[in-house]
Amino acid sequence: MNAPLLETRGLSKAFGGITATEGVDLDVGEGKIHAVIGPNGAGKTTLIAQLAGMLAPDSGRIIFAGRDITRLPTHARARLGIARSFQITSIFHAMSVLDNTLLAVQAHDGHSYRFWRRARRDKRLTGPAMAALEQVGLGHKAASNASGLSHGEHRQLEIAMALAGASKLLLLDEPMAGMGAEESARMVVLLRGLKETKSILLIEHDMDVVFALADRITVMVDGKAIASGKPEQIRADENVRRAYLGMEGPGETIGDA
Amino acid sequence: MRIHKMGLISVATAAIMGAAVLAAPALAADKVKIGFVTTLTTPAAVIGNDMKDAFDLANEHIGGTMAGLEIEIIYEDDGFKPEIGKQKTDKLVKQDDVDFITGYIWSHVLLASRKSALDAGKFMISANAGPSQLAGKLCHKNFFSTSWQNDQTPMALGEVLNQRGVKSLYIMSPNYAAGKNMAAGVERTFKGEIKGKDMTKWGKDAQLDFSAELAKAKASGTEAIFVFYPGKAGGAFIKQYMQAGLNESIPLYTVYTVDALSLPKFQKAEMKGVLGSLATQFWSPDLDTPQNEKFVSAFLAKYGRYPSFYAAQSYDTLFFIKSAVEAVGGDLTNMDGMRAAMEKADYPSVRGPYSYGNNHFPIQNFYLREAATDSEGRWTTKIVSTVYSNHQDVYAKECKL
Amino acid sequence: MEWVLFVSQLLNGLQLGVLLFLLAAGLTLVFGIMDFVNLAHGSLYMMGAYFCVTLTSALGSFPLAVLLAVILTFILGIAVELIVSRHLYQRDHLDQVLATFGLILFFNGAVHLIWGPEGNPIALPDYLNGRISLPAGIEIPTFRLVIIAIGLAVAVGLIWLVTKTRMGMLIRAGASNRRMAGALGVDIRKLFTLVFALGAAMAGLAGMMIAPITEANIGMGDDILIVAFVVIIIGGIGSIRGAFIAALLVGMIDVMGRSYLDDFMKLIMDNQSAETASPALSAMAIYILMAGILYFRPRGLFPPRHR
Amino acid sequence: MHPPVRLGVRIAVLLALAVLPALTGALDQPFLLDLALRIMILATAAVSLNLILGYGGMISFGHAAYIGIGAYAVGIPAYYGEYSGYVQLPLAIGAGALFALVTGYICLRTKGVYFIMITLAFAQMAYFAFVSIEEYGGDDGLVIEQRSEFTGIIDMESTHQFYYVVLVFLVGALYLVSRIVNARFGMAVQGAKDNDQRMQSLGFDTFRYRLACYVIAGAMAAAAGWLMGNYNYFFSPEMMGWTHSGELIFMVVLGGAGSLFGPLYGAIVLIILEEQLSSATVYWPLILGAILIAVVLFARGGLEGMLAKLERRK
Repeated sequence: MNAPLLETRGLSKAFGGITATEGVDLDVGEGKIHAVIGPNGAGKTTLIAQLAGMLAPDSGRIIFAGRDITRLPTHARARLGIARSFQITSIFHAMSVLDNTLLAVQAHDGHSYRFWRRARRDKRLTGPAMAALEQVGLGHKAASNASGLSHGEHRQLEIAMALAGASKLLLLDEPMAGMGAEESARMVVLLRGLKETKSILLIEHDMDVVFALADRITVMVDGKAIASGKPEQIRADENVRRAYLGMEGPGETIGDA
Repeated sequence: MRIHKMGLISVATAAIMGAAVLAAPALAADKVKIGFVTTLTTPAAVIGNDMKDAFDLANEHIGGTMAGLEIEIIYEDDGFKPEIGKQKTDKLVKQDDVDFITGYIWSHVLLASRKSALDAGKFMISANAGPSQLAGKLCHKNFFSTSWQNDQTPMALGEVLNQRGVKSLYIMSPNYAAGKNMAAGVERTFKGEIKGKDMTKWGKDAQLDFSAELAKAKASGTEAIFVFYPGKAGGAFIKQYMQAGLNESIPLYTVYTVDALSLPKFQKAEMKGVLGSLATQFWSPDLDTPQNEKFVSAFLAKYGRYPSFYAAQSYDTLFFIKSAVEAVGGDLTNMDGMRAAMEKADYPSVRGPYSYGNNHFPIQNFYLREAATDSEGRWTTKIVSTVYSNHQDVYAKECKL
Repeated sequence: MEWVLFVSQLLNGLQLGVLLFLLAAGLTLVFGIMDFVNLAHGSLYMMGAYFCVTLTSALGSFPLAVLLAVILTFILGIAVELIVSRHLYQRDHLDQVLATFGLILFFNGAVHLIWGPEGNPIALPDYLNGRISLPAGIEIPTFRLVIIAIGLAVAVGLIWLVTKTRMGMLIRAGASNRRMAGALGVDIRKLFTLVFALGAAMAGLAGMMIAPITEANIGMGDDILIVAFVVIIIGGIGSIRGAFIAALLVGMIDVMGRSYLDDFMKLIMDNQSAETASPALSAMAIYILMAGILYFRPRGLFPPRHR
Repeated sequence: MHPPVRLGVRIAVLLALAVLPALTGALDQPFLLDLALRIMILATAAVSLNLILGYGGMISFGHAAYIGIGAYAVGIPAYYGEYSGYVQLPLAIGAGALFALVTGYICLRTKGVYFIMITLAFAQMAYFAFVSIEEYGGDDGLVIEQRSEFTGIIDMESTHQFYYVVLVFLVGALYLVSRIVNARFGMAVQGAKDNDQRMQSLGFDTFRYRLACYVIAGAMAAAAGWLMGNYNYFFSPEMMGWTHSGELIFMVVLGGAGSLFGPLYGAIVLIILEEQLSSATVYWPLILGAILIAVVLFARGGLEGMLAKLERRK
């Protein structure tokens, strides 16, 4: 097996006295979907924030494509190929749908100190941007204002932005949150289709989705990764069953620590 | 909602139309037009109103005509800002096509407006501001002052201190050009020791709390304090000087601080300690000239208060203009004739006769005056002695006229 | 003798500090809770002073006038909140800046119309107009001590109100999370009105305290407003404690800069340059302080935990 | 199809400005030209402020400092006898850009109101610094005897030629901003205004783009200051005061922040209102204040916003 695309070793972060993540080791392989599950407050979003560079870990290392990126700022990581979607939709509300993806393309097409040519007439930007929109099924909405989209469309747009960025690793924080069953199903198909070109680190509460998509699963409880393995291993793991799966049905949450 | 918006649009449109309509063309010269730029908003409007009142009074005394021409006065507010002062000056000389432009309390407003007025070929007469530049290098054949040059009054005060045997002095003044001129003026003539000097913040957010400076002055062991705080800062300073009890131990000498604008307020606040404080000035309400008596009594009768020196200068200005217009028989195109007349200063000035230097600043007397009570119990200033006779400012030699 | 001067200056700094606190407290609460940039806060300071001018001469009693004027400013605060501010909480800061600048112009014009352009003095009763001798030959005007006492009393009262009472809990909740305060089941609109009026009354009180020293003037609030903003920025927006500490800090730095900077500058440069440089530098001091603090702590000294 | 109200107004305003010198000559109204000059110069500065404020979300409360810096770049060389426009103009732009670079580097670490206040702080520092420099007139400022020289090309002393120089700067500023905001750079800056965190996670170093934008705006405003110094024949620290910074913000917001022509409309309406009201009554702040409040409460999006609504309604 090749070296994983993303590795973390002993990643720890505390706020005041409260531990958010503690000694997390994670390996995301190339071309894989790696899901992280756990109850609310287990530290999943904090983990993503550290991977994306929005929080600095107190200790531990992050290695991406063989390079230590622990101290790199967010934008530098993004340029290396890490794209993030947000738990709460994070798009450019004042801009059109196309502009949103256009910015994602622009981010990876050299620097933006270009003051004269009109960006919206630049085929190098609009081409890939439209392609990403078509891929998620938003092509017909390209000219609409982003704030006018439905909730599900917002999530689709987020994915389109992650795609347009030509990134290697997508960090997806609950991409299905608040979606209807039909929209969810479409998203599952979409994500599965991405596997050929991207690796995905997925945080998701919907266990049906997780077990349908994930190649590997890591379970986090109270900031610690208590188990990691293939879906069937996780399903069989006694610790996990006790701590999480067994107590309540899939898709439910436990506690609010 | 819609009504409001339509209202706004019409206000905006009206404003734009108004700019065009109000800009009515100037009429032929059967009038003498005088533009008067002063400060009519902000607290400094106290000064502007005093000047305006005196100018109106002068117009009344003249009977509204000079050399058979009707007088039209247009007042404009400079808002205490040089830029606005310049804009108003532009309006007066270009749109209203005035023959004389006067007023100007503040040095920076005058400096900013100067070129607009002089380039348009108008006579510009400062009724107050006297920055050193205009007395020296920037003097101009069409610029006159009916007031004084900044340095003169404090120089006279330094002389007073020497005469009275004061050995040490503490100076406080605002940190701007006139303030620096005042401090420099007194330092130029005072022969004793300067115990300390505080230049306090001035301008938009001027410092009005002088507790720290007063504590320093007290600790310095000085014999006397000199201050220059015009306008609202003056009242604030004097009050705190009293509240700190310094009036019992360290006498106060001032320029342009204890005047007809501030004294009624001190009286209202019953701050008796200010009586007896000494200041120098080219003029005082009790100065014994026929013109001054007429001016002060009429001003008192009409407005119920003593005129300030700003008022005196403004009152003079109209008579000064009248002397020029009458000298050429109302021919306002005869600039040379009017200028020659003005250079003679041949008009009844409230300060008595004076002459003009080459830089068109007055050569005049300076007096020591004391805050005192008049026969009716009102607080005013009275002349103690003459400090300088026919004193000329020191910048005149830099003027190439 | 030297340290007598130093202690006098400390007291002067303290007096300026508590005055700034009175002004800044309301500003930081309104800002922190309603996220409302109120440039017109200084106008309320001015209105307080003018109310006090009129009432003092009408009633002949300064303390009584202050009492009534504080109530009047409180009512004025309610009126301003209901008529203008309330409609601006949901707008962005730019709209708020524009509208409240409009309020400044409006109040300045109104005062000019009603009271005229001249400064209005307030005559203090004799028992406030004297001086008090402290040990070791320190003398301080009685009224300045009164300002310090009133300012500290209000500060203590306010901190008690904010930390110990139910209303204070709501205010703190509001300052850190507006939605949560709403979720606690309070009538948030009433709370806003109350906080705004309370801030207005404190600003008005500050105006009443300064007017006997400097007179009530048109635009007096605009001048000090910027300094009050500096205070709340340094302290951290929404923090009463921060406002208090920053106000004392700014007061001390201002007074000490004016007292000692020129002597200090004379040590490192010639007298002439020191005389020119030190007034400019002491005027700049608080801005340098603010820029420096924001460089290291971009949200002030005591930012509320969550926004 | 909506009628092109906004386009029509834009063309009408620019045309009116272009023919104004001929018009004022014919009507014998030279003062209108002075008013128009002041409006256009301040509008140029407001357009530059709009670039950072309207498009970049950076509310600078210290923009007047750049006008002062530009004006001093006319005055200080002139004080030493250097009148060449080829020296003064680049000096103004360079000094403005440098001041923006240094202060922007510190200011842009903060956000929101903290940013507003720290920009104000730097402008105040510049203000007090120039007050204390007695050599250049301190608080009183200095006058210059002639405008910048472009020998053989333009005679800046001629009112009409100077007028068209100013008009060219205004139109140039508008065109420049319209290109910048639609280019990749402008997209990046607007994205950072909309959602800074998202921009960073896309891979943009938003701090640098903001800083670059801040520097461009500073340089443009200093150029406007260069015009202002020439127009006034006078410069003083007062030009840097915070009330002037406030005035620029009002022009932008009144006209409509983030719309290309908004700052120009704002400048026209604000200055004409001020001029007319202040000549009519000393209580003009009362009226202007009420108008400002009404505009904010009832006319969202400023004048451009009103025009846009008009366009949709018809």
